[in-house]
Parts: sequence; structure tokens; C-alpha cells
Amino acid sequence: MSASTHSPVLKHHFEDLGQQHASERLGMWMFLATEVLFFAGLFGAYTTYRLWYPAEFEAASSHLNVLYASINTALLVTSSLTMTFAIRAAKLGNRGELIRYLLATAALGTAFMVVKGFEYAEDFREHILPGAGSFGGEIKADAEARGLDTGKVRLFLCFYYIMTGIHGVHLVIGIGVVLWLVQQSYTGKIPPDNYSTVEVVSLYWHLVDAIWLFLMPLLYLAGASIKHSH
Amino acid sequence: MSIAVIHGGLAASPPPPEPEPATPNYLNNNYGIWSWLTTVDHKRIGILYLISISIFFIGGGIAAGVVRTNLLSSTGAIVTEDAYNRAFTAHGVLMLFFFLIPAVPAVLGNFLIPMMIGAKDLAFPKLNLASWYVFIAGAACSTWAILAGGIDTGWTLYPPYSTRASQANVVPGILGVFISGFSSIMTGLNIMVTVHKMRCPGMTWGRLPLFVWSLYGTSLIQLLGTPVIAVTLILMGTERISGVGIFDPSIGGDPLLFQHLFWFYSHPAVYIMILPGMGVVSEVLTCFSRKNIFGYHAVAWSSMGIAVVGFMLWAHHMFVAGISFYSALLFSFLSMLVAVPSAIKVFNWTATLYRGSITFQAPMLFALGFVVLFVIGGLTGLFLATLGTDIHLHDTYFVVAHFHFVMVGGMVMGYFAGLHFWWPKMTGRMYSDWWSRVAASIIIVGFFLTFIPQFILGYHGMPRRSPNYAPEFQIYNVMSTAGASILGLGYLLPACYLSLSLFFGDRATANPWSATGLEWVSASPPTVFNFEFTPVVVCGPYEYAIGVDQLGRGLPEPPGPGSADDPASRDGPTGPAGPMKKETEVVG
Amino acid sequence: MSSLLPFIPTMASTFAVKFEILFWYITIVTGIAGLAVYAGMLYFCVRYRRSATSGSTPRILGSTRLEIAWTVLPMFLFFSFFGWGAVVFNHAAHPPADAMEVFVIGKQWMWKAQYSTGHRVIIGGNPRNMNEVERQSIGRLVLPVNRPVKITLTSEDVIHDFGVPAFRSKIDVLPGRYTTVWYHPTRIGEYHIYCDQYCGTWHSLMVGKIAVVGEQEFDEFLYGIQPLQGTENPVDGSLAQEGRQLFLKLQCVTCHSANAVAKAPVLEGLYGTRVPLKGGGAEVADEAYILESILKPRAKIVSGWEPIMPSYEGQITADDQAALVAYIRSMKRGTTPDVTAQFPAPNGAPTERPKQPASPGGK
Amino acid sequence: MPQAARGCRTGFAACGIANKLPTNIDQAEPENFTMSDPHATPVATTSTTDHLGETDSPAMIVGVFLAVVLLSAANIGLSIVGFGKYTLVVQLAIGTMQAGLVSFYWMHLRQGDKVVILTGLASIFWMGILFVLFMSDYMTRIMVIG
Repeated sequence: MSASTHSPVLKHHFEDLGQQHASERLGMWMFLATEVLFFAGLFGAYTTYRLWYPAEFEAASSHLNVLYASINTALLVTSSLTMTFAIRAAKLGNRGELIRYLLATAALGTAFMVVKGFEYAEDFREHILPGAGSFGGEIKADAEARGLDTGKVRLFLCFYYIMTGIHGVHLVIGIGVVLWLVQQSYTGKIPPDNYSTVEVVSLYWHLVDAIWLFLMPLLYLAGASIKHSH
Repeated sequence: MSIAVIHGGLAASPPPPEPEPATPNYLNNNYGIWSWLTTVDHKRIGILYLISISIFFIGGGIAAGVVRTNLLSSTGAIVTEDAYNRAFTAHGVLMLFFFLIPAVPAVLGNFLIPMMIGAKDLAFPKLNLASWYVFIAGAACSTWAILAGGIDTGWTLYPPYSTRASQANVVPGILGVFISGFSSIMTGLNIMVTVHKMRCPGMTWGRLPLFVWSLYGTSLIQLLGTPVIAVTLILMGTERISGVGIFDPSIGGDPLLFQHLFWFYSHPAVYIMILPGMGVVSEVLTCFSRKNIFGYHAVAWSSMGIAVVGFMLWAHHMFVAGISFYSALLFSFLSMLVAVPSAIKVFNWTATLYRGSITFQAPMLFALGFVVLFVIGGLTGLFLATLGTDIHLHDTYFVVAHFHFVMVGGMVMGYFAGLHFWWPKMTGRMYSDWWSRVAASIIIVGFFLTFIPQFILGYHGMPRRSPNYAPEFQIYNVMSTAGASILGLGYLLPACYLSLSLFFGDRATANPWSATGLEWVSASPPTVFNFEFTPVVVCGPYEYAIGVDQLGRGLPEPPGPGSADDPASRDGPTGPAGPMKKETEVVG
Repeated sequence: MSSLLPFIPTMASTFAVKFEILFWYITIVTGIAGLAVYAGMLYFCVRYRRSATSGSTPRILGSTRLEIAWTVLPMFLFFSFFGWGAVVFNHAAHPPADAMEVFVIGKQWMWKAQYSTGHRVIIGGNPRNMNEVERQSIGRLVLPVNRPVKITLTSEDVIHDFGVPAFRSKIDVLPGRYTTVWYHPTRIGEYHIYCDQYCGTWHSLMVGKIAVVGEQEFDEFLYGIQPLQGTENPVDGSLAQEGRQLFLKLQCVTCHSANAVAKAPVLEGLYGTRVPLKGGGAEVADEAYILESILKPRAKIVSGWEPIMPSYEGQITADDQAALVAYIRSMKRGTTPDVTAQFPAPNGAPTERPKQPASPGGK
Repeated sequence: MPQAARGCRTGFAACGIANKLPTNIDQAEPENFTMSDPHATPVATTSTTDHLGETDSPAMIVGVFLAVVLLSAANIGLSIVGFGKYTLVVQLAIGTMQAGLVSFYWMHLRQGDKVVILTGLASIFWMGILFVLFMSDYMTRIMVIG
């Protein structure tokens, strides 16, 4: 029998590492399928209202900060890049490189959250908020000037906060898991035989990235062509 | 066991020697509460689930008792309207989310799936244990919400009532449901990966027991449906907490959107509840009629058909809720489609009995009860899927009776059938044959008495969730409550004789029903890793006619009358009644 | 304890008949199918019980022909349900153009109806959630027989459902939008309205009554004469209700009160009776007599009373005269307002929410 | 212990009982099942010697990165310019292309595990069910009023 049936990382209930890796990968893909359906609920709701109230949604979107979002897109895509290199390093058994790439991934993810924090702070200052009392400022004045229903503008903002919020929670979980991977590989628990642990985490990370690639056009770019005279 | 024993079991046909009483098994390999709370053994986790959901079944049953007793009087016999509303919500939440959904997948599925496909454990044992803890955390949260003031929204949680008007503990209640949803996803994911990747050699998709097929379909729904309810509950919870949200009609939101999202999960969720029951019935009917299942592929694929089509018809809950006319037409049409695979199953089960050799032990009585009650439950569903009749019957007791026929008549009967069928395997003990038959009979009779009057009430228009009702409805409500007390008694009996069997029951042999599945190859109770060897499957799951199990070995003598002169059951494949002597018959 | 319900509930609309035919079609088809399965199971269970067999069973794996048969045949039956159901639903979903219109508003926990003529009535709900005036005005939704009625519904708070079993009709009532339903009542009588969508504590008391009446009575209801809406007072928005308000405003009630200090004849139950006149003789109290008594009170003095009433000739318009006559005509025994009665708010008018909307504890 | 078990299985296969069973016992036609995987063959468990699979080349990794970044830039640029009512469609098409690149290359869909691909397709199919049936209501609701 090959080494794949005697590896110390082989769990007792699997026959060999091929089976173990395939199971782990399939398990994570199935979890990703549930994640897709999780966001599908949100996207379905968003689509409904977007088709019902296009003018309000685009006007509301035009008040979001595309610059922050673009920086965040760059950060997140780059973090996926480092994550992919981390799998490669794990497969090749290069532990130092693996740890460096994982740390880079976590750092880029954290940077995303920091930028997100600045963005939220700006939104708060400018009263880009959905609550009946907190909604106001320029976005309200602009919507009223255009003769739009401010209720539906607030509806868009509900989506904005819920979708970016849920995405942020996913990312924070991702950062935590990546840091756990760093600890694991530091203690030598991720030999090449066990690279699928890294791969499984990377699958999750890529999904969070891919979802952002859809949130970007739906939330930030929807009204990007509307010009405001600031 | 040794290699020699295996060879002996294969070559000569006598059944393998019974395990010594003191054989190490999953129950006695270590002791103490801690060994249970940290176990990653799928069998022990199944037992943990069994204990937990039994508690919620009792809790939900008490709530049902309050509801039914209160309905004795047309103005409420015992509690206030407020308390009644909390009682029926508690009944719905506990029974659906914390009993029916985990019942068969998490108890019997956990215990049996690895054994049926010849694996040592589920693919992710730690995830499996985590799912139980998550379930307990969610259940604790919801139970706290129910006990500390209660939830008064009904289990359907429709906004704007749930987001704006209700004064009750809605947020902790839905938080518990949200958390336990993860448990459901974990169990489903584990079972799906296990079925894909852990099947033993020879266990092809066409040789999987139908129980595995049905749980595969169930898991598919759990995986793809549960996340949608999760996000729906998040949206609803944030709207309730923050006061602004996407279901709020005052800012252009659509309360029906919640219903769409809710039923996208909750309609398939009824298939989470009924499909595993169907799987159990396929196992039990074949075993106690000593027949191959009629139309294996039809039954297997109808499970998948139900799982997939079940996602496309949720809005039949919303025909009069204000959805578009054309959408209602579409959903009604699609609803008719899901009735077809259910019908196929019933016909195949009936045909399986043809020319069988049928005995009526408790699992068989429960399984037959399942079919009888499910036929009514399923057929009355057609009235609700038909647009013209749903207008009147929607939200009346007709609906209540219909889904209780499916959920209780179907699923709970299926669960009891499975529990009685595999109890010897799980505990190593036999329960009282006589008492179990009595219990099955009482439950079936009590069930009819409880829910048939509710069909009449619904047909006459009595709305559901109403503690006050028109006086002319009272006589039927009294009949229903009387039936419910018989039903309640019926449910108490298994609790007694099953508990007693743990201490006083006869020791079970490895294969007391003389069944063919791989799980019966293992000892009763099974050893820690289920099998002493990696099984190699050589045939399909229901070779009762030939009298071989899936390893191709002869079966022990089946229990029941007339078994002494059953040569097929003793002599195995090479015996006088073995496959070489037997012509395969295909009728039709 | 009541007696058993009828085999088939009252069918009070054209749709109810369509429903019943479809319902019994499905019942008979599914009943036959279900009984056939039961018969098969029972026969097999008895015939092939272990003690009646050798114990040996044939190896039957299935039959493609049978599988196809019992897939296709039920499918056709199910599609017949769908098709017929769709036709019936189509009928229910599209009101005829000439239907009379009524608006119904649901709120926790009462139903308020408004006719396109302006008549308003509270048609049911939990009295504990109403103010005093609303409580006294709980009536019925009065509909004319043999005339299509379209109901447009909306909710002020949560989702309710307006269900009328006798019409086999039901529709959810949503906040923020309108839903419609229509009936063609065919049978005179009084029927239940239920809220079929759970709406909170007093959901079960959010019930009301529909009264289907003849064309003549319906006109009288609109006129305000017949208190068909279920309360003693004439329906809000009717001529008689207008007269009632005038009756209070003009202080008629001070003298024409129904108590011991009355200085003038009691008017309740007057219409159509023979009134004995001072100086002998009697007169039937019809519209002409009542009008004359208002405009020329000294012309005919009722036996036993002093001629103290001032003349209203030239004081009130012809419209007001008609309203007063209509009110007096509508007055039934025991309906004369209290002398101290406040000028009432119109029935069904928006009112302050009660301080404690849900008084805890029903018992 | 695992060693013993494996020895057991070999012994089982060697004793050849399985071959003595008539073929008609086997109801299954494994090739009819698209989802069957090599793991289920009665021969023996697949023990892939190259269970590590193929290692990604840095050129591919960086190439995909550049493509995704370029597409993002294009998406932002196009959106700011704006092109009428097709904006959303084009934006989502670009997003889909990006997600496709990420899943095919970085998430190793190209390695072609059938069940994994099926899982991915299933999630998209179910998302499609949700969208299509949602729209069946929301896009036709206005048509019934009256």
C-alpha cells in the first residue's frame, strides 16, 4: 500500500488520503453551495426591489463611495492571490512560504475590514442610514430634489448594510480561520499530505471574494454613472 | 472476530455466531458522562440526538395538550387567548424545528448511514458532534424564549406582525431556530459527503438501501434550503431590532417577500420531515414481507424527484396571500408534479406486499400505519394545491388536519417504525412484542379520531389558530380532543416499554428481524468501528426472496409464525432455495 | 353541546357551488384511488400473511409497464384537478365590471367597511379593542342578494385575512396595498366572517357577520330605516343617520325623550302606527304626517300632549326635512338617544386608539 | 488493526464467493448512475498515489489575478461612464466572468472532480429556481390588479 494509507494525518475512518482529501474538498464545496443559497436569498430580495424601484436604488447607490469599494476590491482579489500561493506552498511543503502567504492573506483581509470601517464612518457622518430618524443629509435632499420616494431609498440602504455586513462577518470568520491555519502550520501540523486543509480554507476565502465581486456592481456601481455636484 | 469466522460465514451458510454478551461495543467501550459528551462516534451522537429530541417531543406534546384541551370550549376552556397563542406557537416551533427536522436524519440517519454503506463513521465525525452541540445551543435559546414569556407569532413568523406588533420573545426564539439551522446543515452535509465518498467496495448507487437514498434527498434539501431560512431570519430579526427593514410596507417593502423566502425553505422542509420516513418504510415493508422492493429505481428516484421538485412549489402556501394570478397558476401546476413521485412510492409499497410472507410486528404495524395515513395526508394535499379549492380551505383546520396526517401520521409513524425496527441494533435489547403492537394500534386509532374531525371543521371553515370559535364547531373539537387523549396515551406506551427494555429486555441477536442490510451484519449493539472487516457488497439491498444479505450470506431464520418451514431463509445462496434454484419473476 | 354540522355547508354564492362541484370531484377521485390502495393493502396483508404462506417468496423486482401506468395515470388526474381548479380560480380572481363596490379595512382587531355610497359600518371585531362609540356600532356587512359585490381590502397594521366560508371565499388583507375579492350572493341569510390569517392576541375574535338581504331591504338599509347592519342606530352615512344628528343638534331630543320627563310624544316605534288625536280621531303616522308635524306642529295635536312645539317651517331645508323624516321613520323601540347623549362621532370614523389596546387576560 | 482489516478483505475477495453469485442478483447497473465514482467499484478502494494532485503554476495564478483585476477595473470604468439600461446586465456578466475564473482556476474546478462540479452546478441551479420563481410573482403581479 502506498504512503497515502499510512500517513499520520490520515483519520481513522478513511481508507486513504485520496479519500480523505476528496471528502474534505467535497464537504467544503457543499458548504459553499449552502453559502451560495444563503446569498441567493439576499440577491433575490435585492433583485425584486431593484426591478420595482430602479430610480430610487440607483440614486441611493450613487451616494456610496466607489473609491473605498474599488480599493477593497483590489485588496480582496490580492488576498485571494496570496491564498492560492499558500496552497501551492503547502503542497510543495514550503512551510516558511506557506506561513508568509497566509499572514499576507489575513493582513489583506484585515485591511479590507479597516477600509470598510472608514467607509461606514463616512456613511454615518453623512446620514446615509436607513433609520427613519437617522436618514438625512445630502442623500435625502438629493432624493427629494429628484422627486423620489425616500422610503425606497432607505430600502436600498437596508440592503447595503445587511449585505456588506453579512459579507464582513464572513470575512472576519475567514481571517480567524486563516490565522488558525498559521498556528497549525507553525506547529507543523500541515505537512504536504495535509495540504487539503489549506485548500478547504482557500475555497471559502475565494467564495467570500467572489461574492464581493457581485456586491460591488449591485451596491456601488448601480448608480456610479449618476453625477453629483458636490 | 477473526478471519476464519468471516470465511466460515461466507462459505457455509449458517449465520455467524452470536456475539458474547460482554463483547466490547460502542456502548460499553468506555463509561461516564464525559465520554458521551466528547464522543465523535456517529452511533453515540445518534443516541444523544435521540435523547434530546425525545425531550422536545414531550415539550411539544405538552403544548399540544394545552391547545387541544383549551379547544374543548368555544370560548377557551383553560387558558387566555394570549397563553393559547403562545402554546400553539411553542407546539409548532418545538415539534417542527427541534423534533421533526432532526428526528430521522439526526437520530436514525446518524446511527445507520455509515453502517448501511459499510463505513466506519461519517465523513466528518467532529462536525457531527459539533452539530449536536449547535442543536442544543439553538434549542436552549428557543426553549428559553418559549418558557420566559413565550413567542406568539405562530411558527410561520409572518411580518409585519412578528417585526412590529408582537410583544413576545421573537428575537431569542428565531435566534434559536437560526442556530439550530446550522446543525441541520452540518448533518445534511455530513451525510451527503459520506454517501458520496465513504461507500464500501461494491456498494454502488444501485445497491444503496432506499433509506440511504431518501436521506440523501433529505440532506440535499437541508443543504440548499436551510441557508435561505437563515438569511430570512437575519433579515426579519434585524428589522425587528432596528425598526427598519426590507419587509416594512411603510418604506415600500413587501411583507410577501418574507413569505416567499420563508416557504422557499419551509415547504421543502416538510420533505425533510417526510422523506426519511419514506426511507424507513421501504426498509421495514420489505423486511416484514420478505420481498424485494417493487421498483427499486422508481422508489429511489422518486425520493430525488421529491427533493428537487419540492423546491419549486412553495407559493402554494400563498395562493390567497396576494401573489400574482399567473404565479399562482404556475405554482399550482408545479405542486401537482410533486404528488406524482409520492403516488409512485405508495403504489410500489403496496406492490411490494404482493405474494409476500407478511408478519405484523410493531415496526411493520407502524410502517403500514404510515402508508395508510400518508395516503390520506397526501391526497388531501391535492385539495390545497388545487387553486379553486384552496381559496376556501386555506388557513382552516383542513390544512391543520392535512399536515398532521403527513407530519404525524407520516413522519412520526415512520420515525416510530424506524425506532422499533433498529432499537435492537441500537441498544442490543428487544422490547415487549405485545405492548409494542398494542401501542401501534392505539396510535393509529387515536390518530384517526383526532384528525378526521378536523377535516370536517376545516371544510366548514373553522380558521386555524383560534381559541374562540363558533359554537356549532364545538362537537367536532370535543371529538378531536378525545382522540388526542387516546393518541397521547399511545405515545406514552413506547416511552415505557422501550425504557424498560433497556433493563429487562431480552438480548437482541445481531439480526433479530433477519434483515438484509449491512447494519445487521454488525453485532447488536455494534462495535465501535461498526465492522470487524471492510465489507464487500455483492448484491442489492433487499434479497429476501433469495435469503441473502448484502454480503451474499444467508439470513438467520426470520421471526414470526411459519418461519420454521422457510428453507430460503436458512440456506443461503447455495442452499436448496438459493438463487441458483430461483427464477426471477418480473410481473407485468 | 351543539348538533352535528350539515353534510355540506351553506352555499350562499355562485362561487360556492363551483367550489363544491370541484371539491366533490376531487374527493370522489381521490377517495376511489385511496380506497383502491387500501383494498390492495388489506387483501395482500390478509392473503399473504406468514401463516397462510409457505414462507418462501418470489423474487419480484418490479415492472416498467406498471411503473409507467401509475406514473402517467395519476398525473393526468392531478392535471385535471389543476385545470379545473385554475378555471374556478380564474372565476374568483376576476370580478365583473358592474359589481357594487365595498371597501373593507382590517386592523387589530376589527373590520370596518365602507360602501361606495359613503355608508360606513364596523362589521366585527373584538369589542375590547374599540372605543365606546365603535362598540355600539358593531354591525354587519349588509349585501344585496343576486348582485355581484367587489370588496377591496387593506390593512392598517398587520396581515389579516377576510374569509367567508358560506361564499367559499378568502383573501389576505395586507398593509400598504389593496387586494380584492368578489361575491355573487345567492341566498338570503347571515354568515360568518373570519380572520383566517393569524394577527395577534385577539385574532380569534376578529370575526364578523355578513347579512345577505333582499333588494328592497338593502335599499332600506342604505336609506337607514332598517337597522339591518345589526345595531339599533341607522347606518352611518345614511339619510336616517343624518336625521339623527339633526335630531340631536336641533335639541328635538330634549322634549321627545323616551323617559318620564318627556314634554312631547315618544317617537320611537311611531312610524306606521295610528296616532290618537286631540279632539278625537286618529291618523296613521306616515311620512306626510311626520313632515306636517315638523313644519306645522299645531295642525294635529296628539291626544294627551300640550301644543308647545315651535314650527320649523322655513327653519330647515328640504334636505334636512327628508333626513328627519327618515330618522323618525327608522326609530325602533328603545333607540331614542339619551338627553345627555354626546353628539356622536360618525360610525367607523377614525378614532383614537384605546389606551390599552390589548387588555391582558381574557378570562 | 487496519492492516488486519485489509488483509481480511483481500481474503474475502480471494475466496471468490462473490463470483459464484448469479449476475442477476445485482440489480444495480452502476453505469446508469452518473454520480457513481470510482471509489465504489468492488475491486478495491482507489488509493491514488498522486493524491496531492497537480500543483498550480505561478504563471497561471498570476495570470488569473491580472484578468480578475482588469475585469474589475473595466467594470468600474464602464459603470462610471454608464450605458443606459443594459448597465446592470453587463456589470453582472463581468462579475460572473470573474467568479468563473476564480472558481475554475483558483478553486480547482478544472481538476474535474465530477461531484464537486455537480455541487457547484446544483447551487447555481437552485439559485435559478429561487430567482425564476420569485420573478414569476413579482414581474407579473401588476398584471392582475383590477
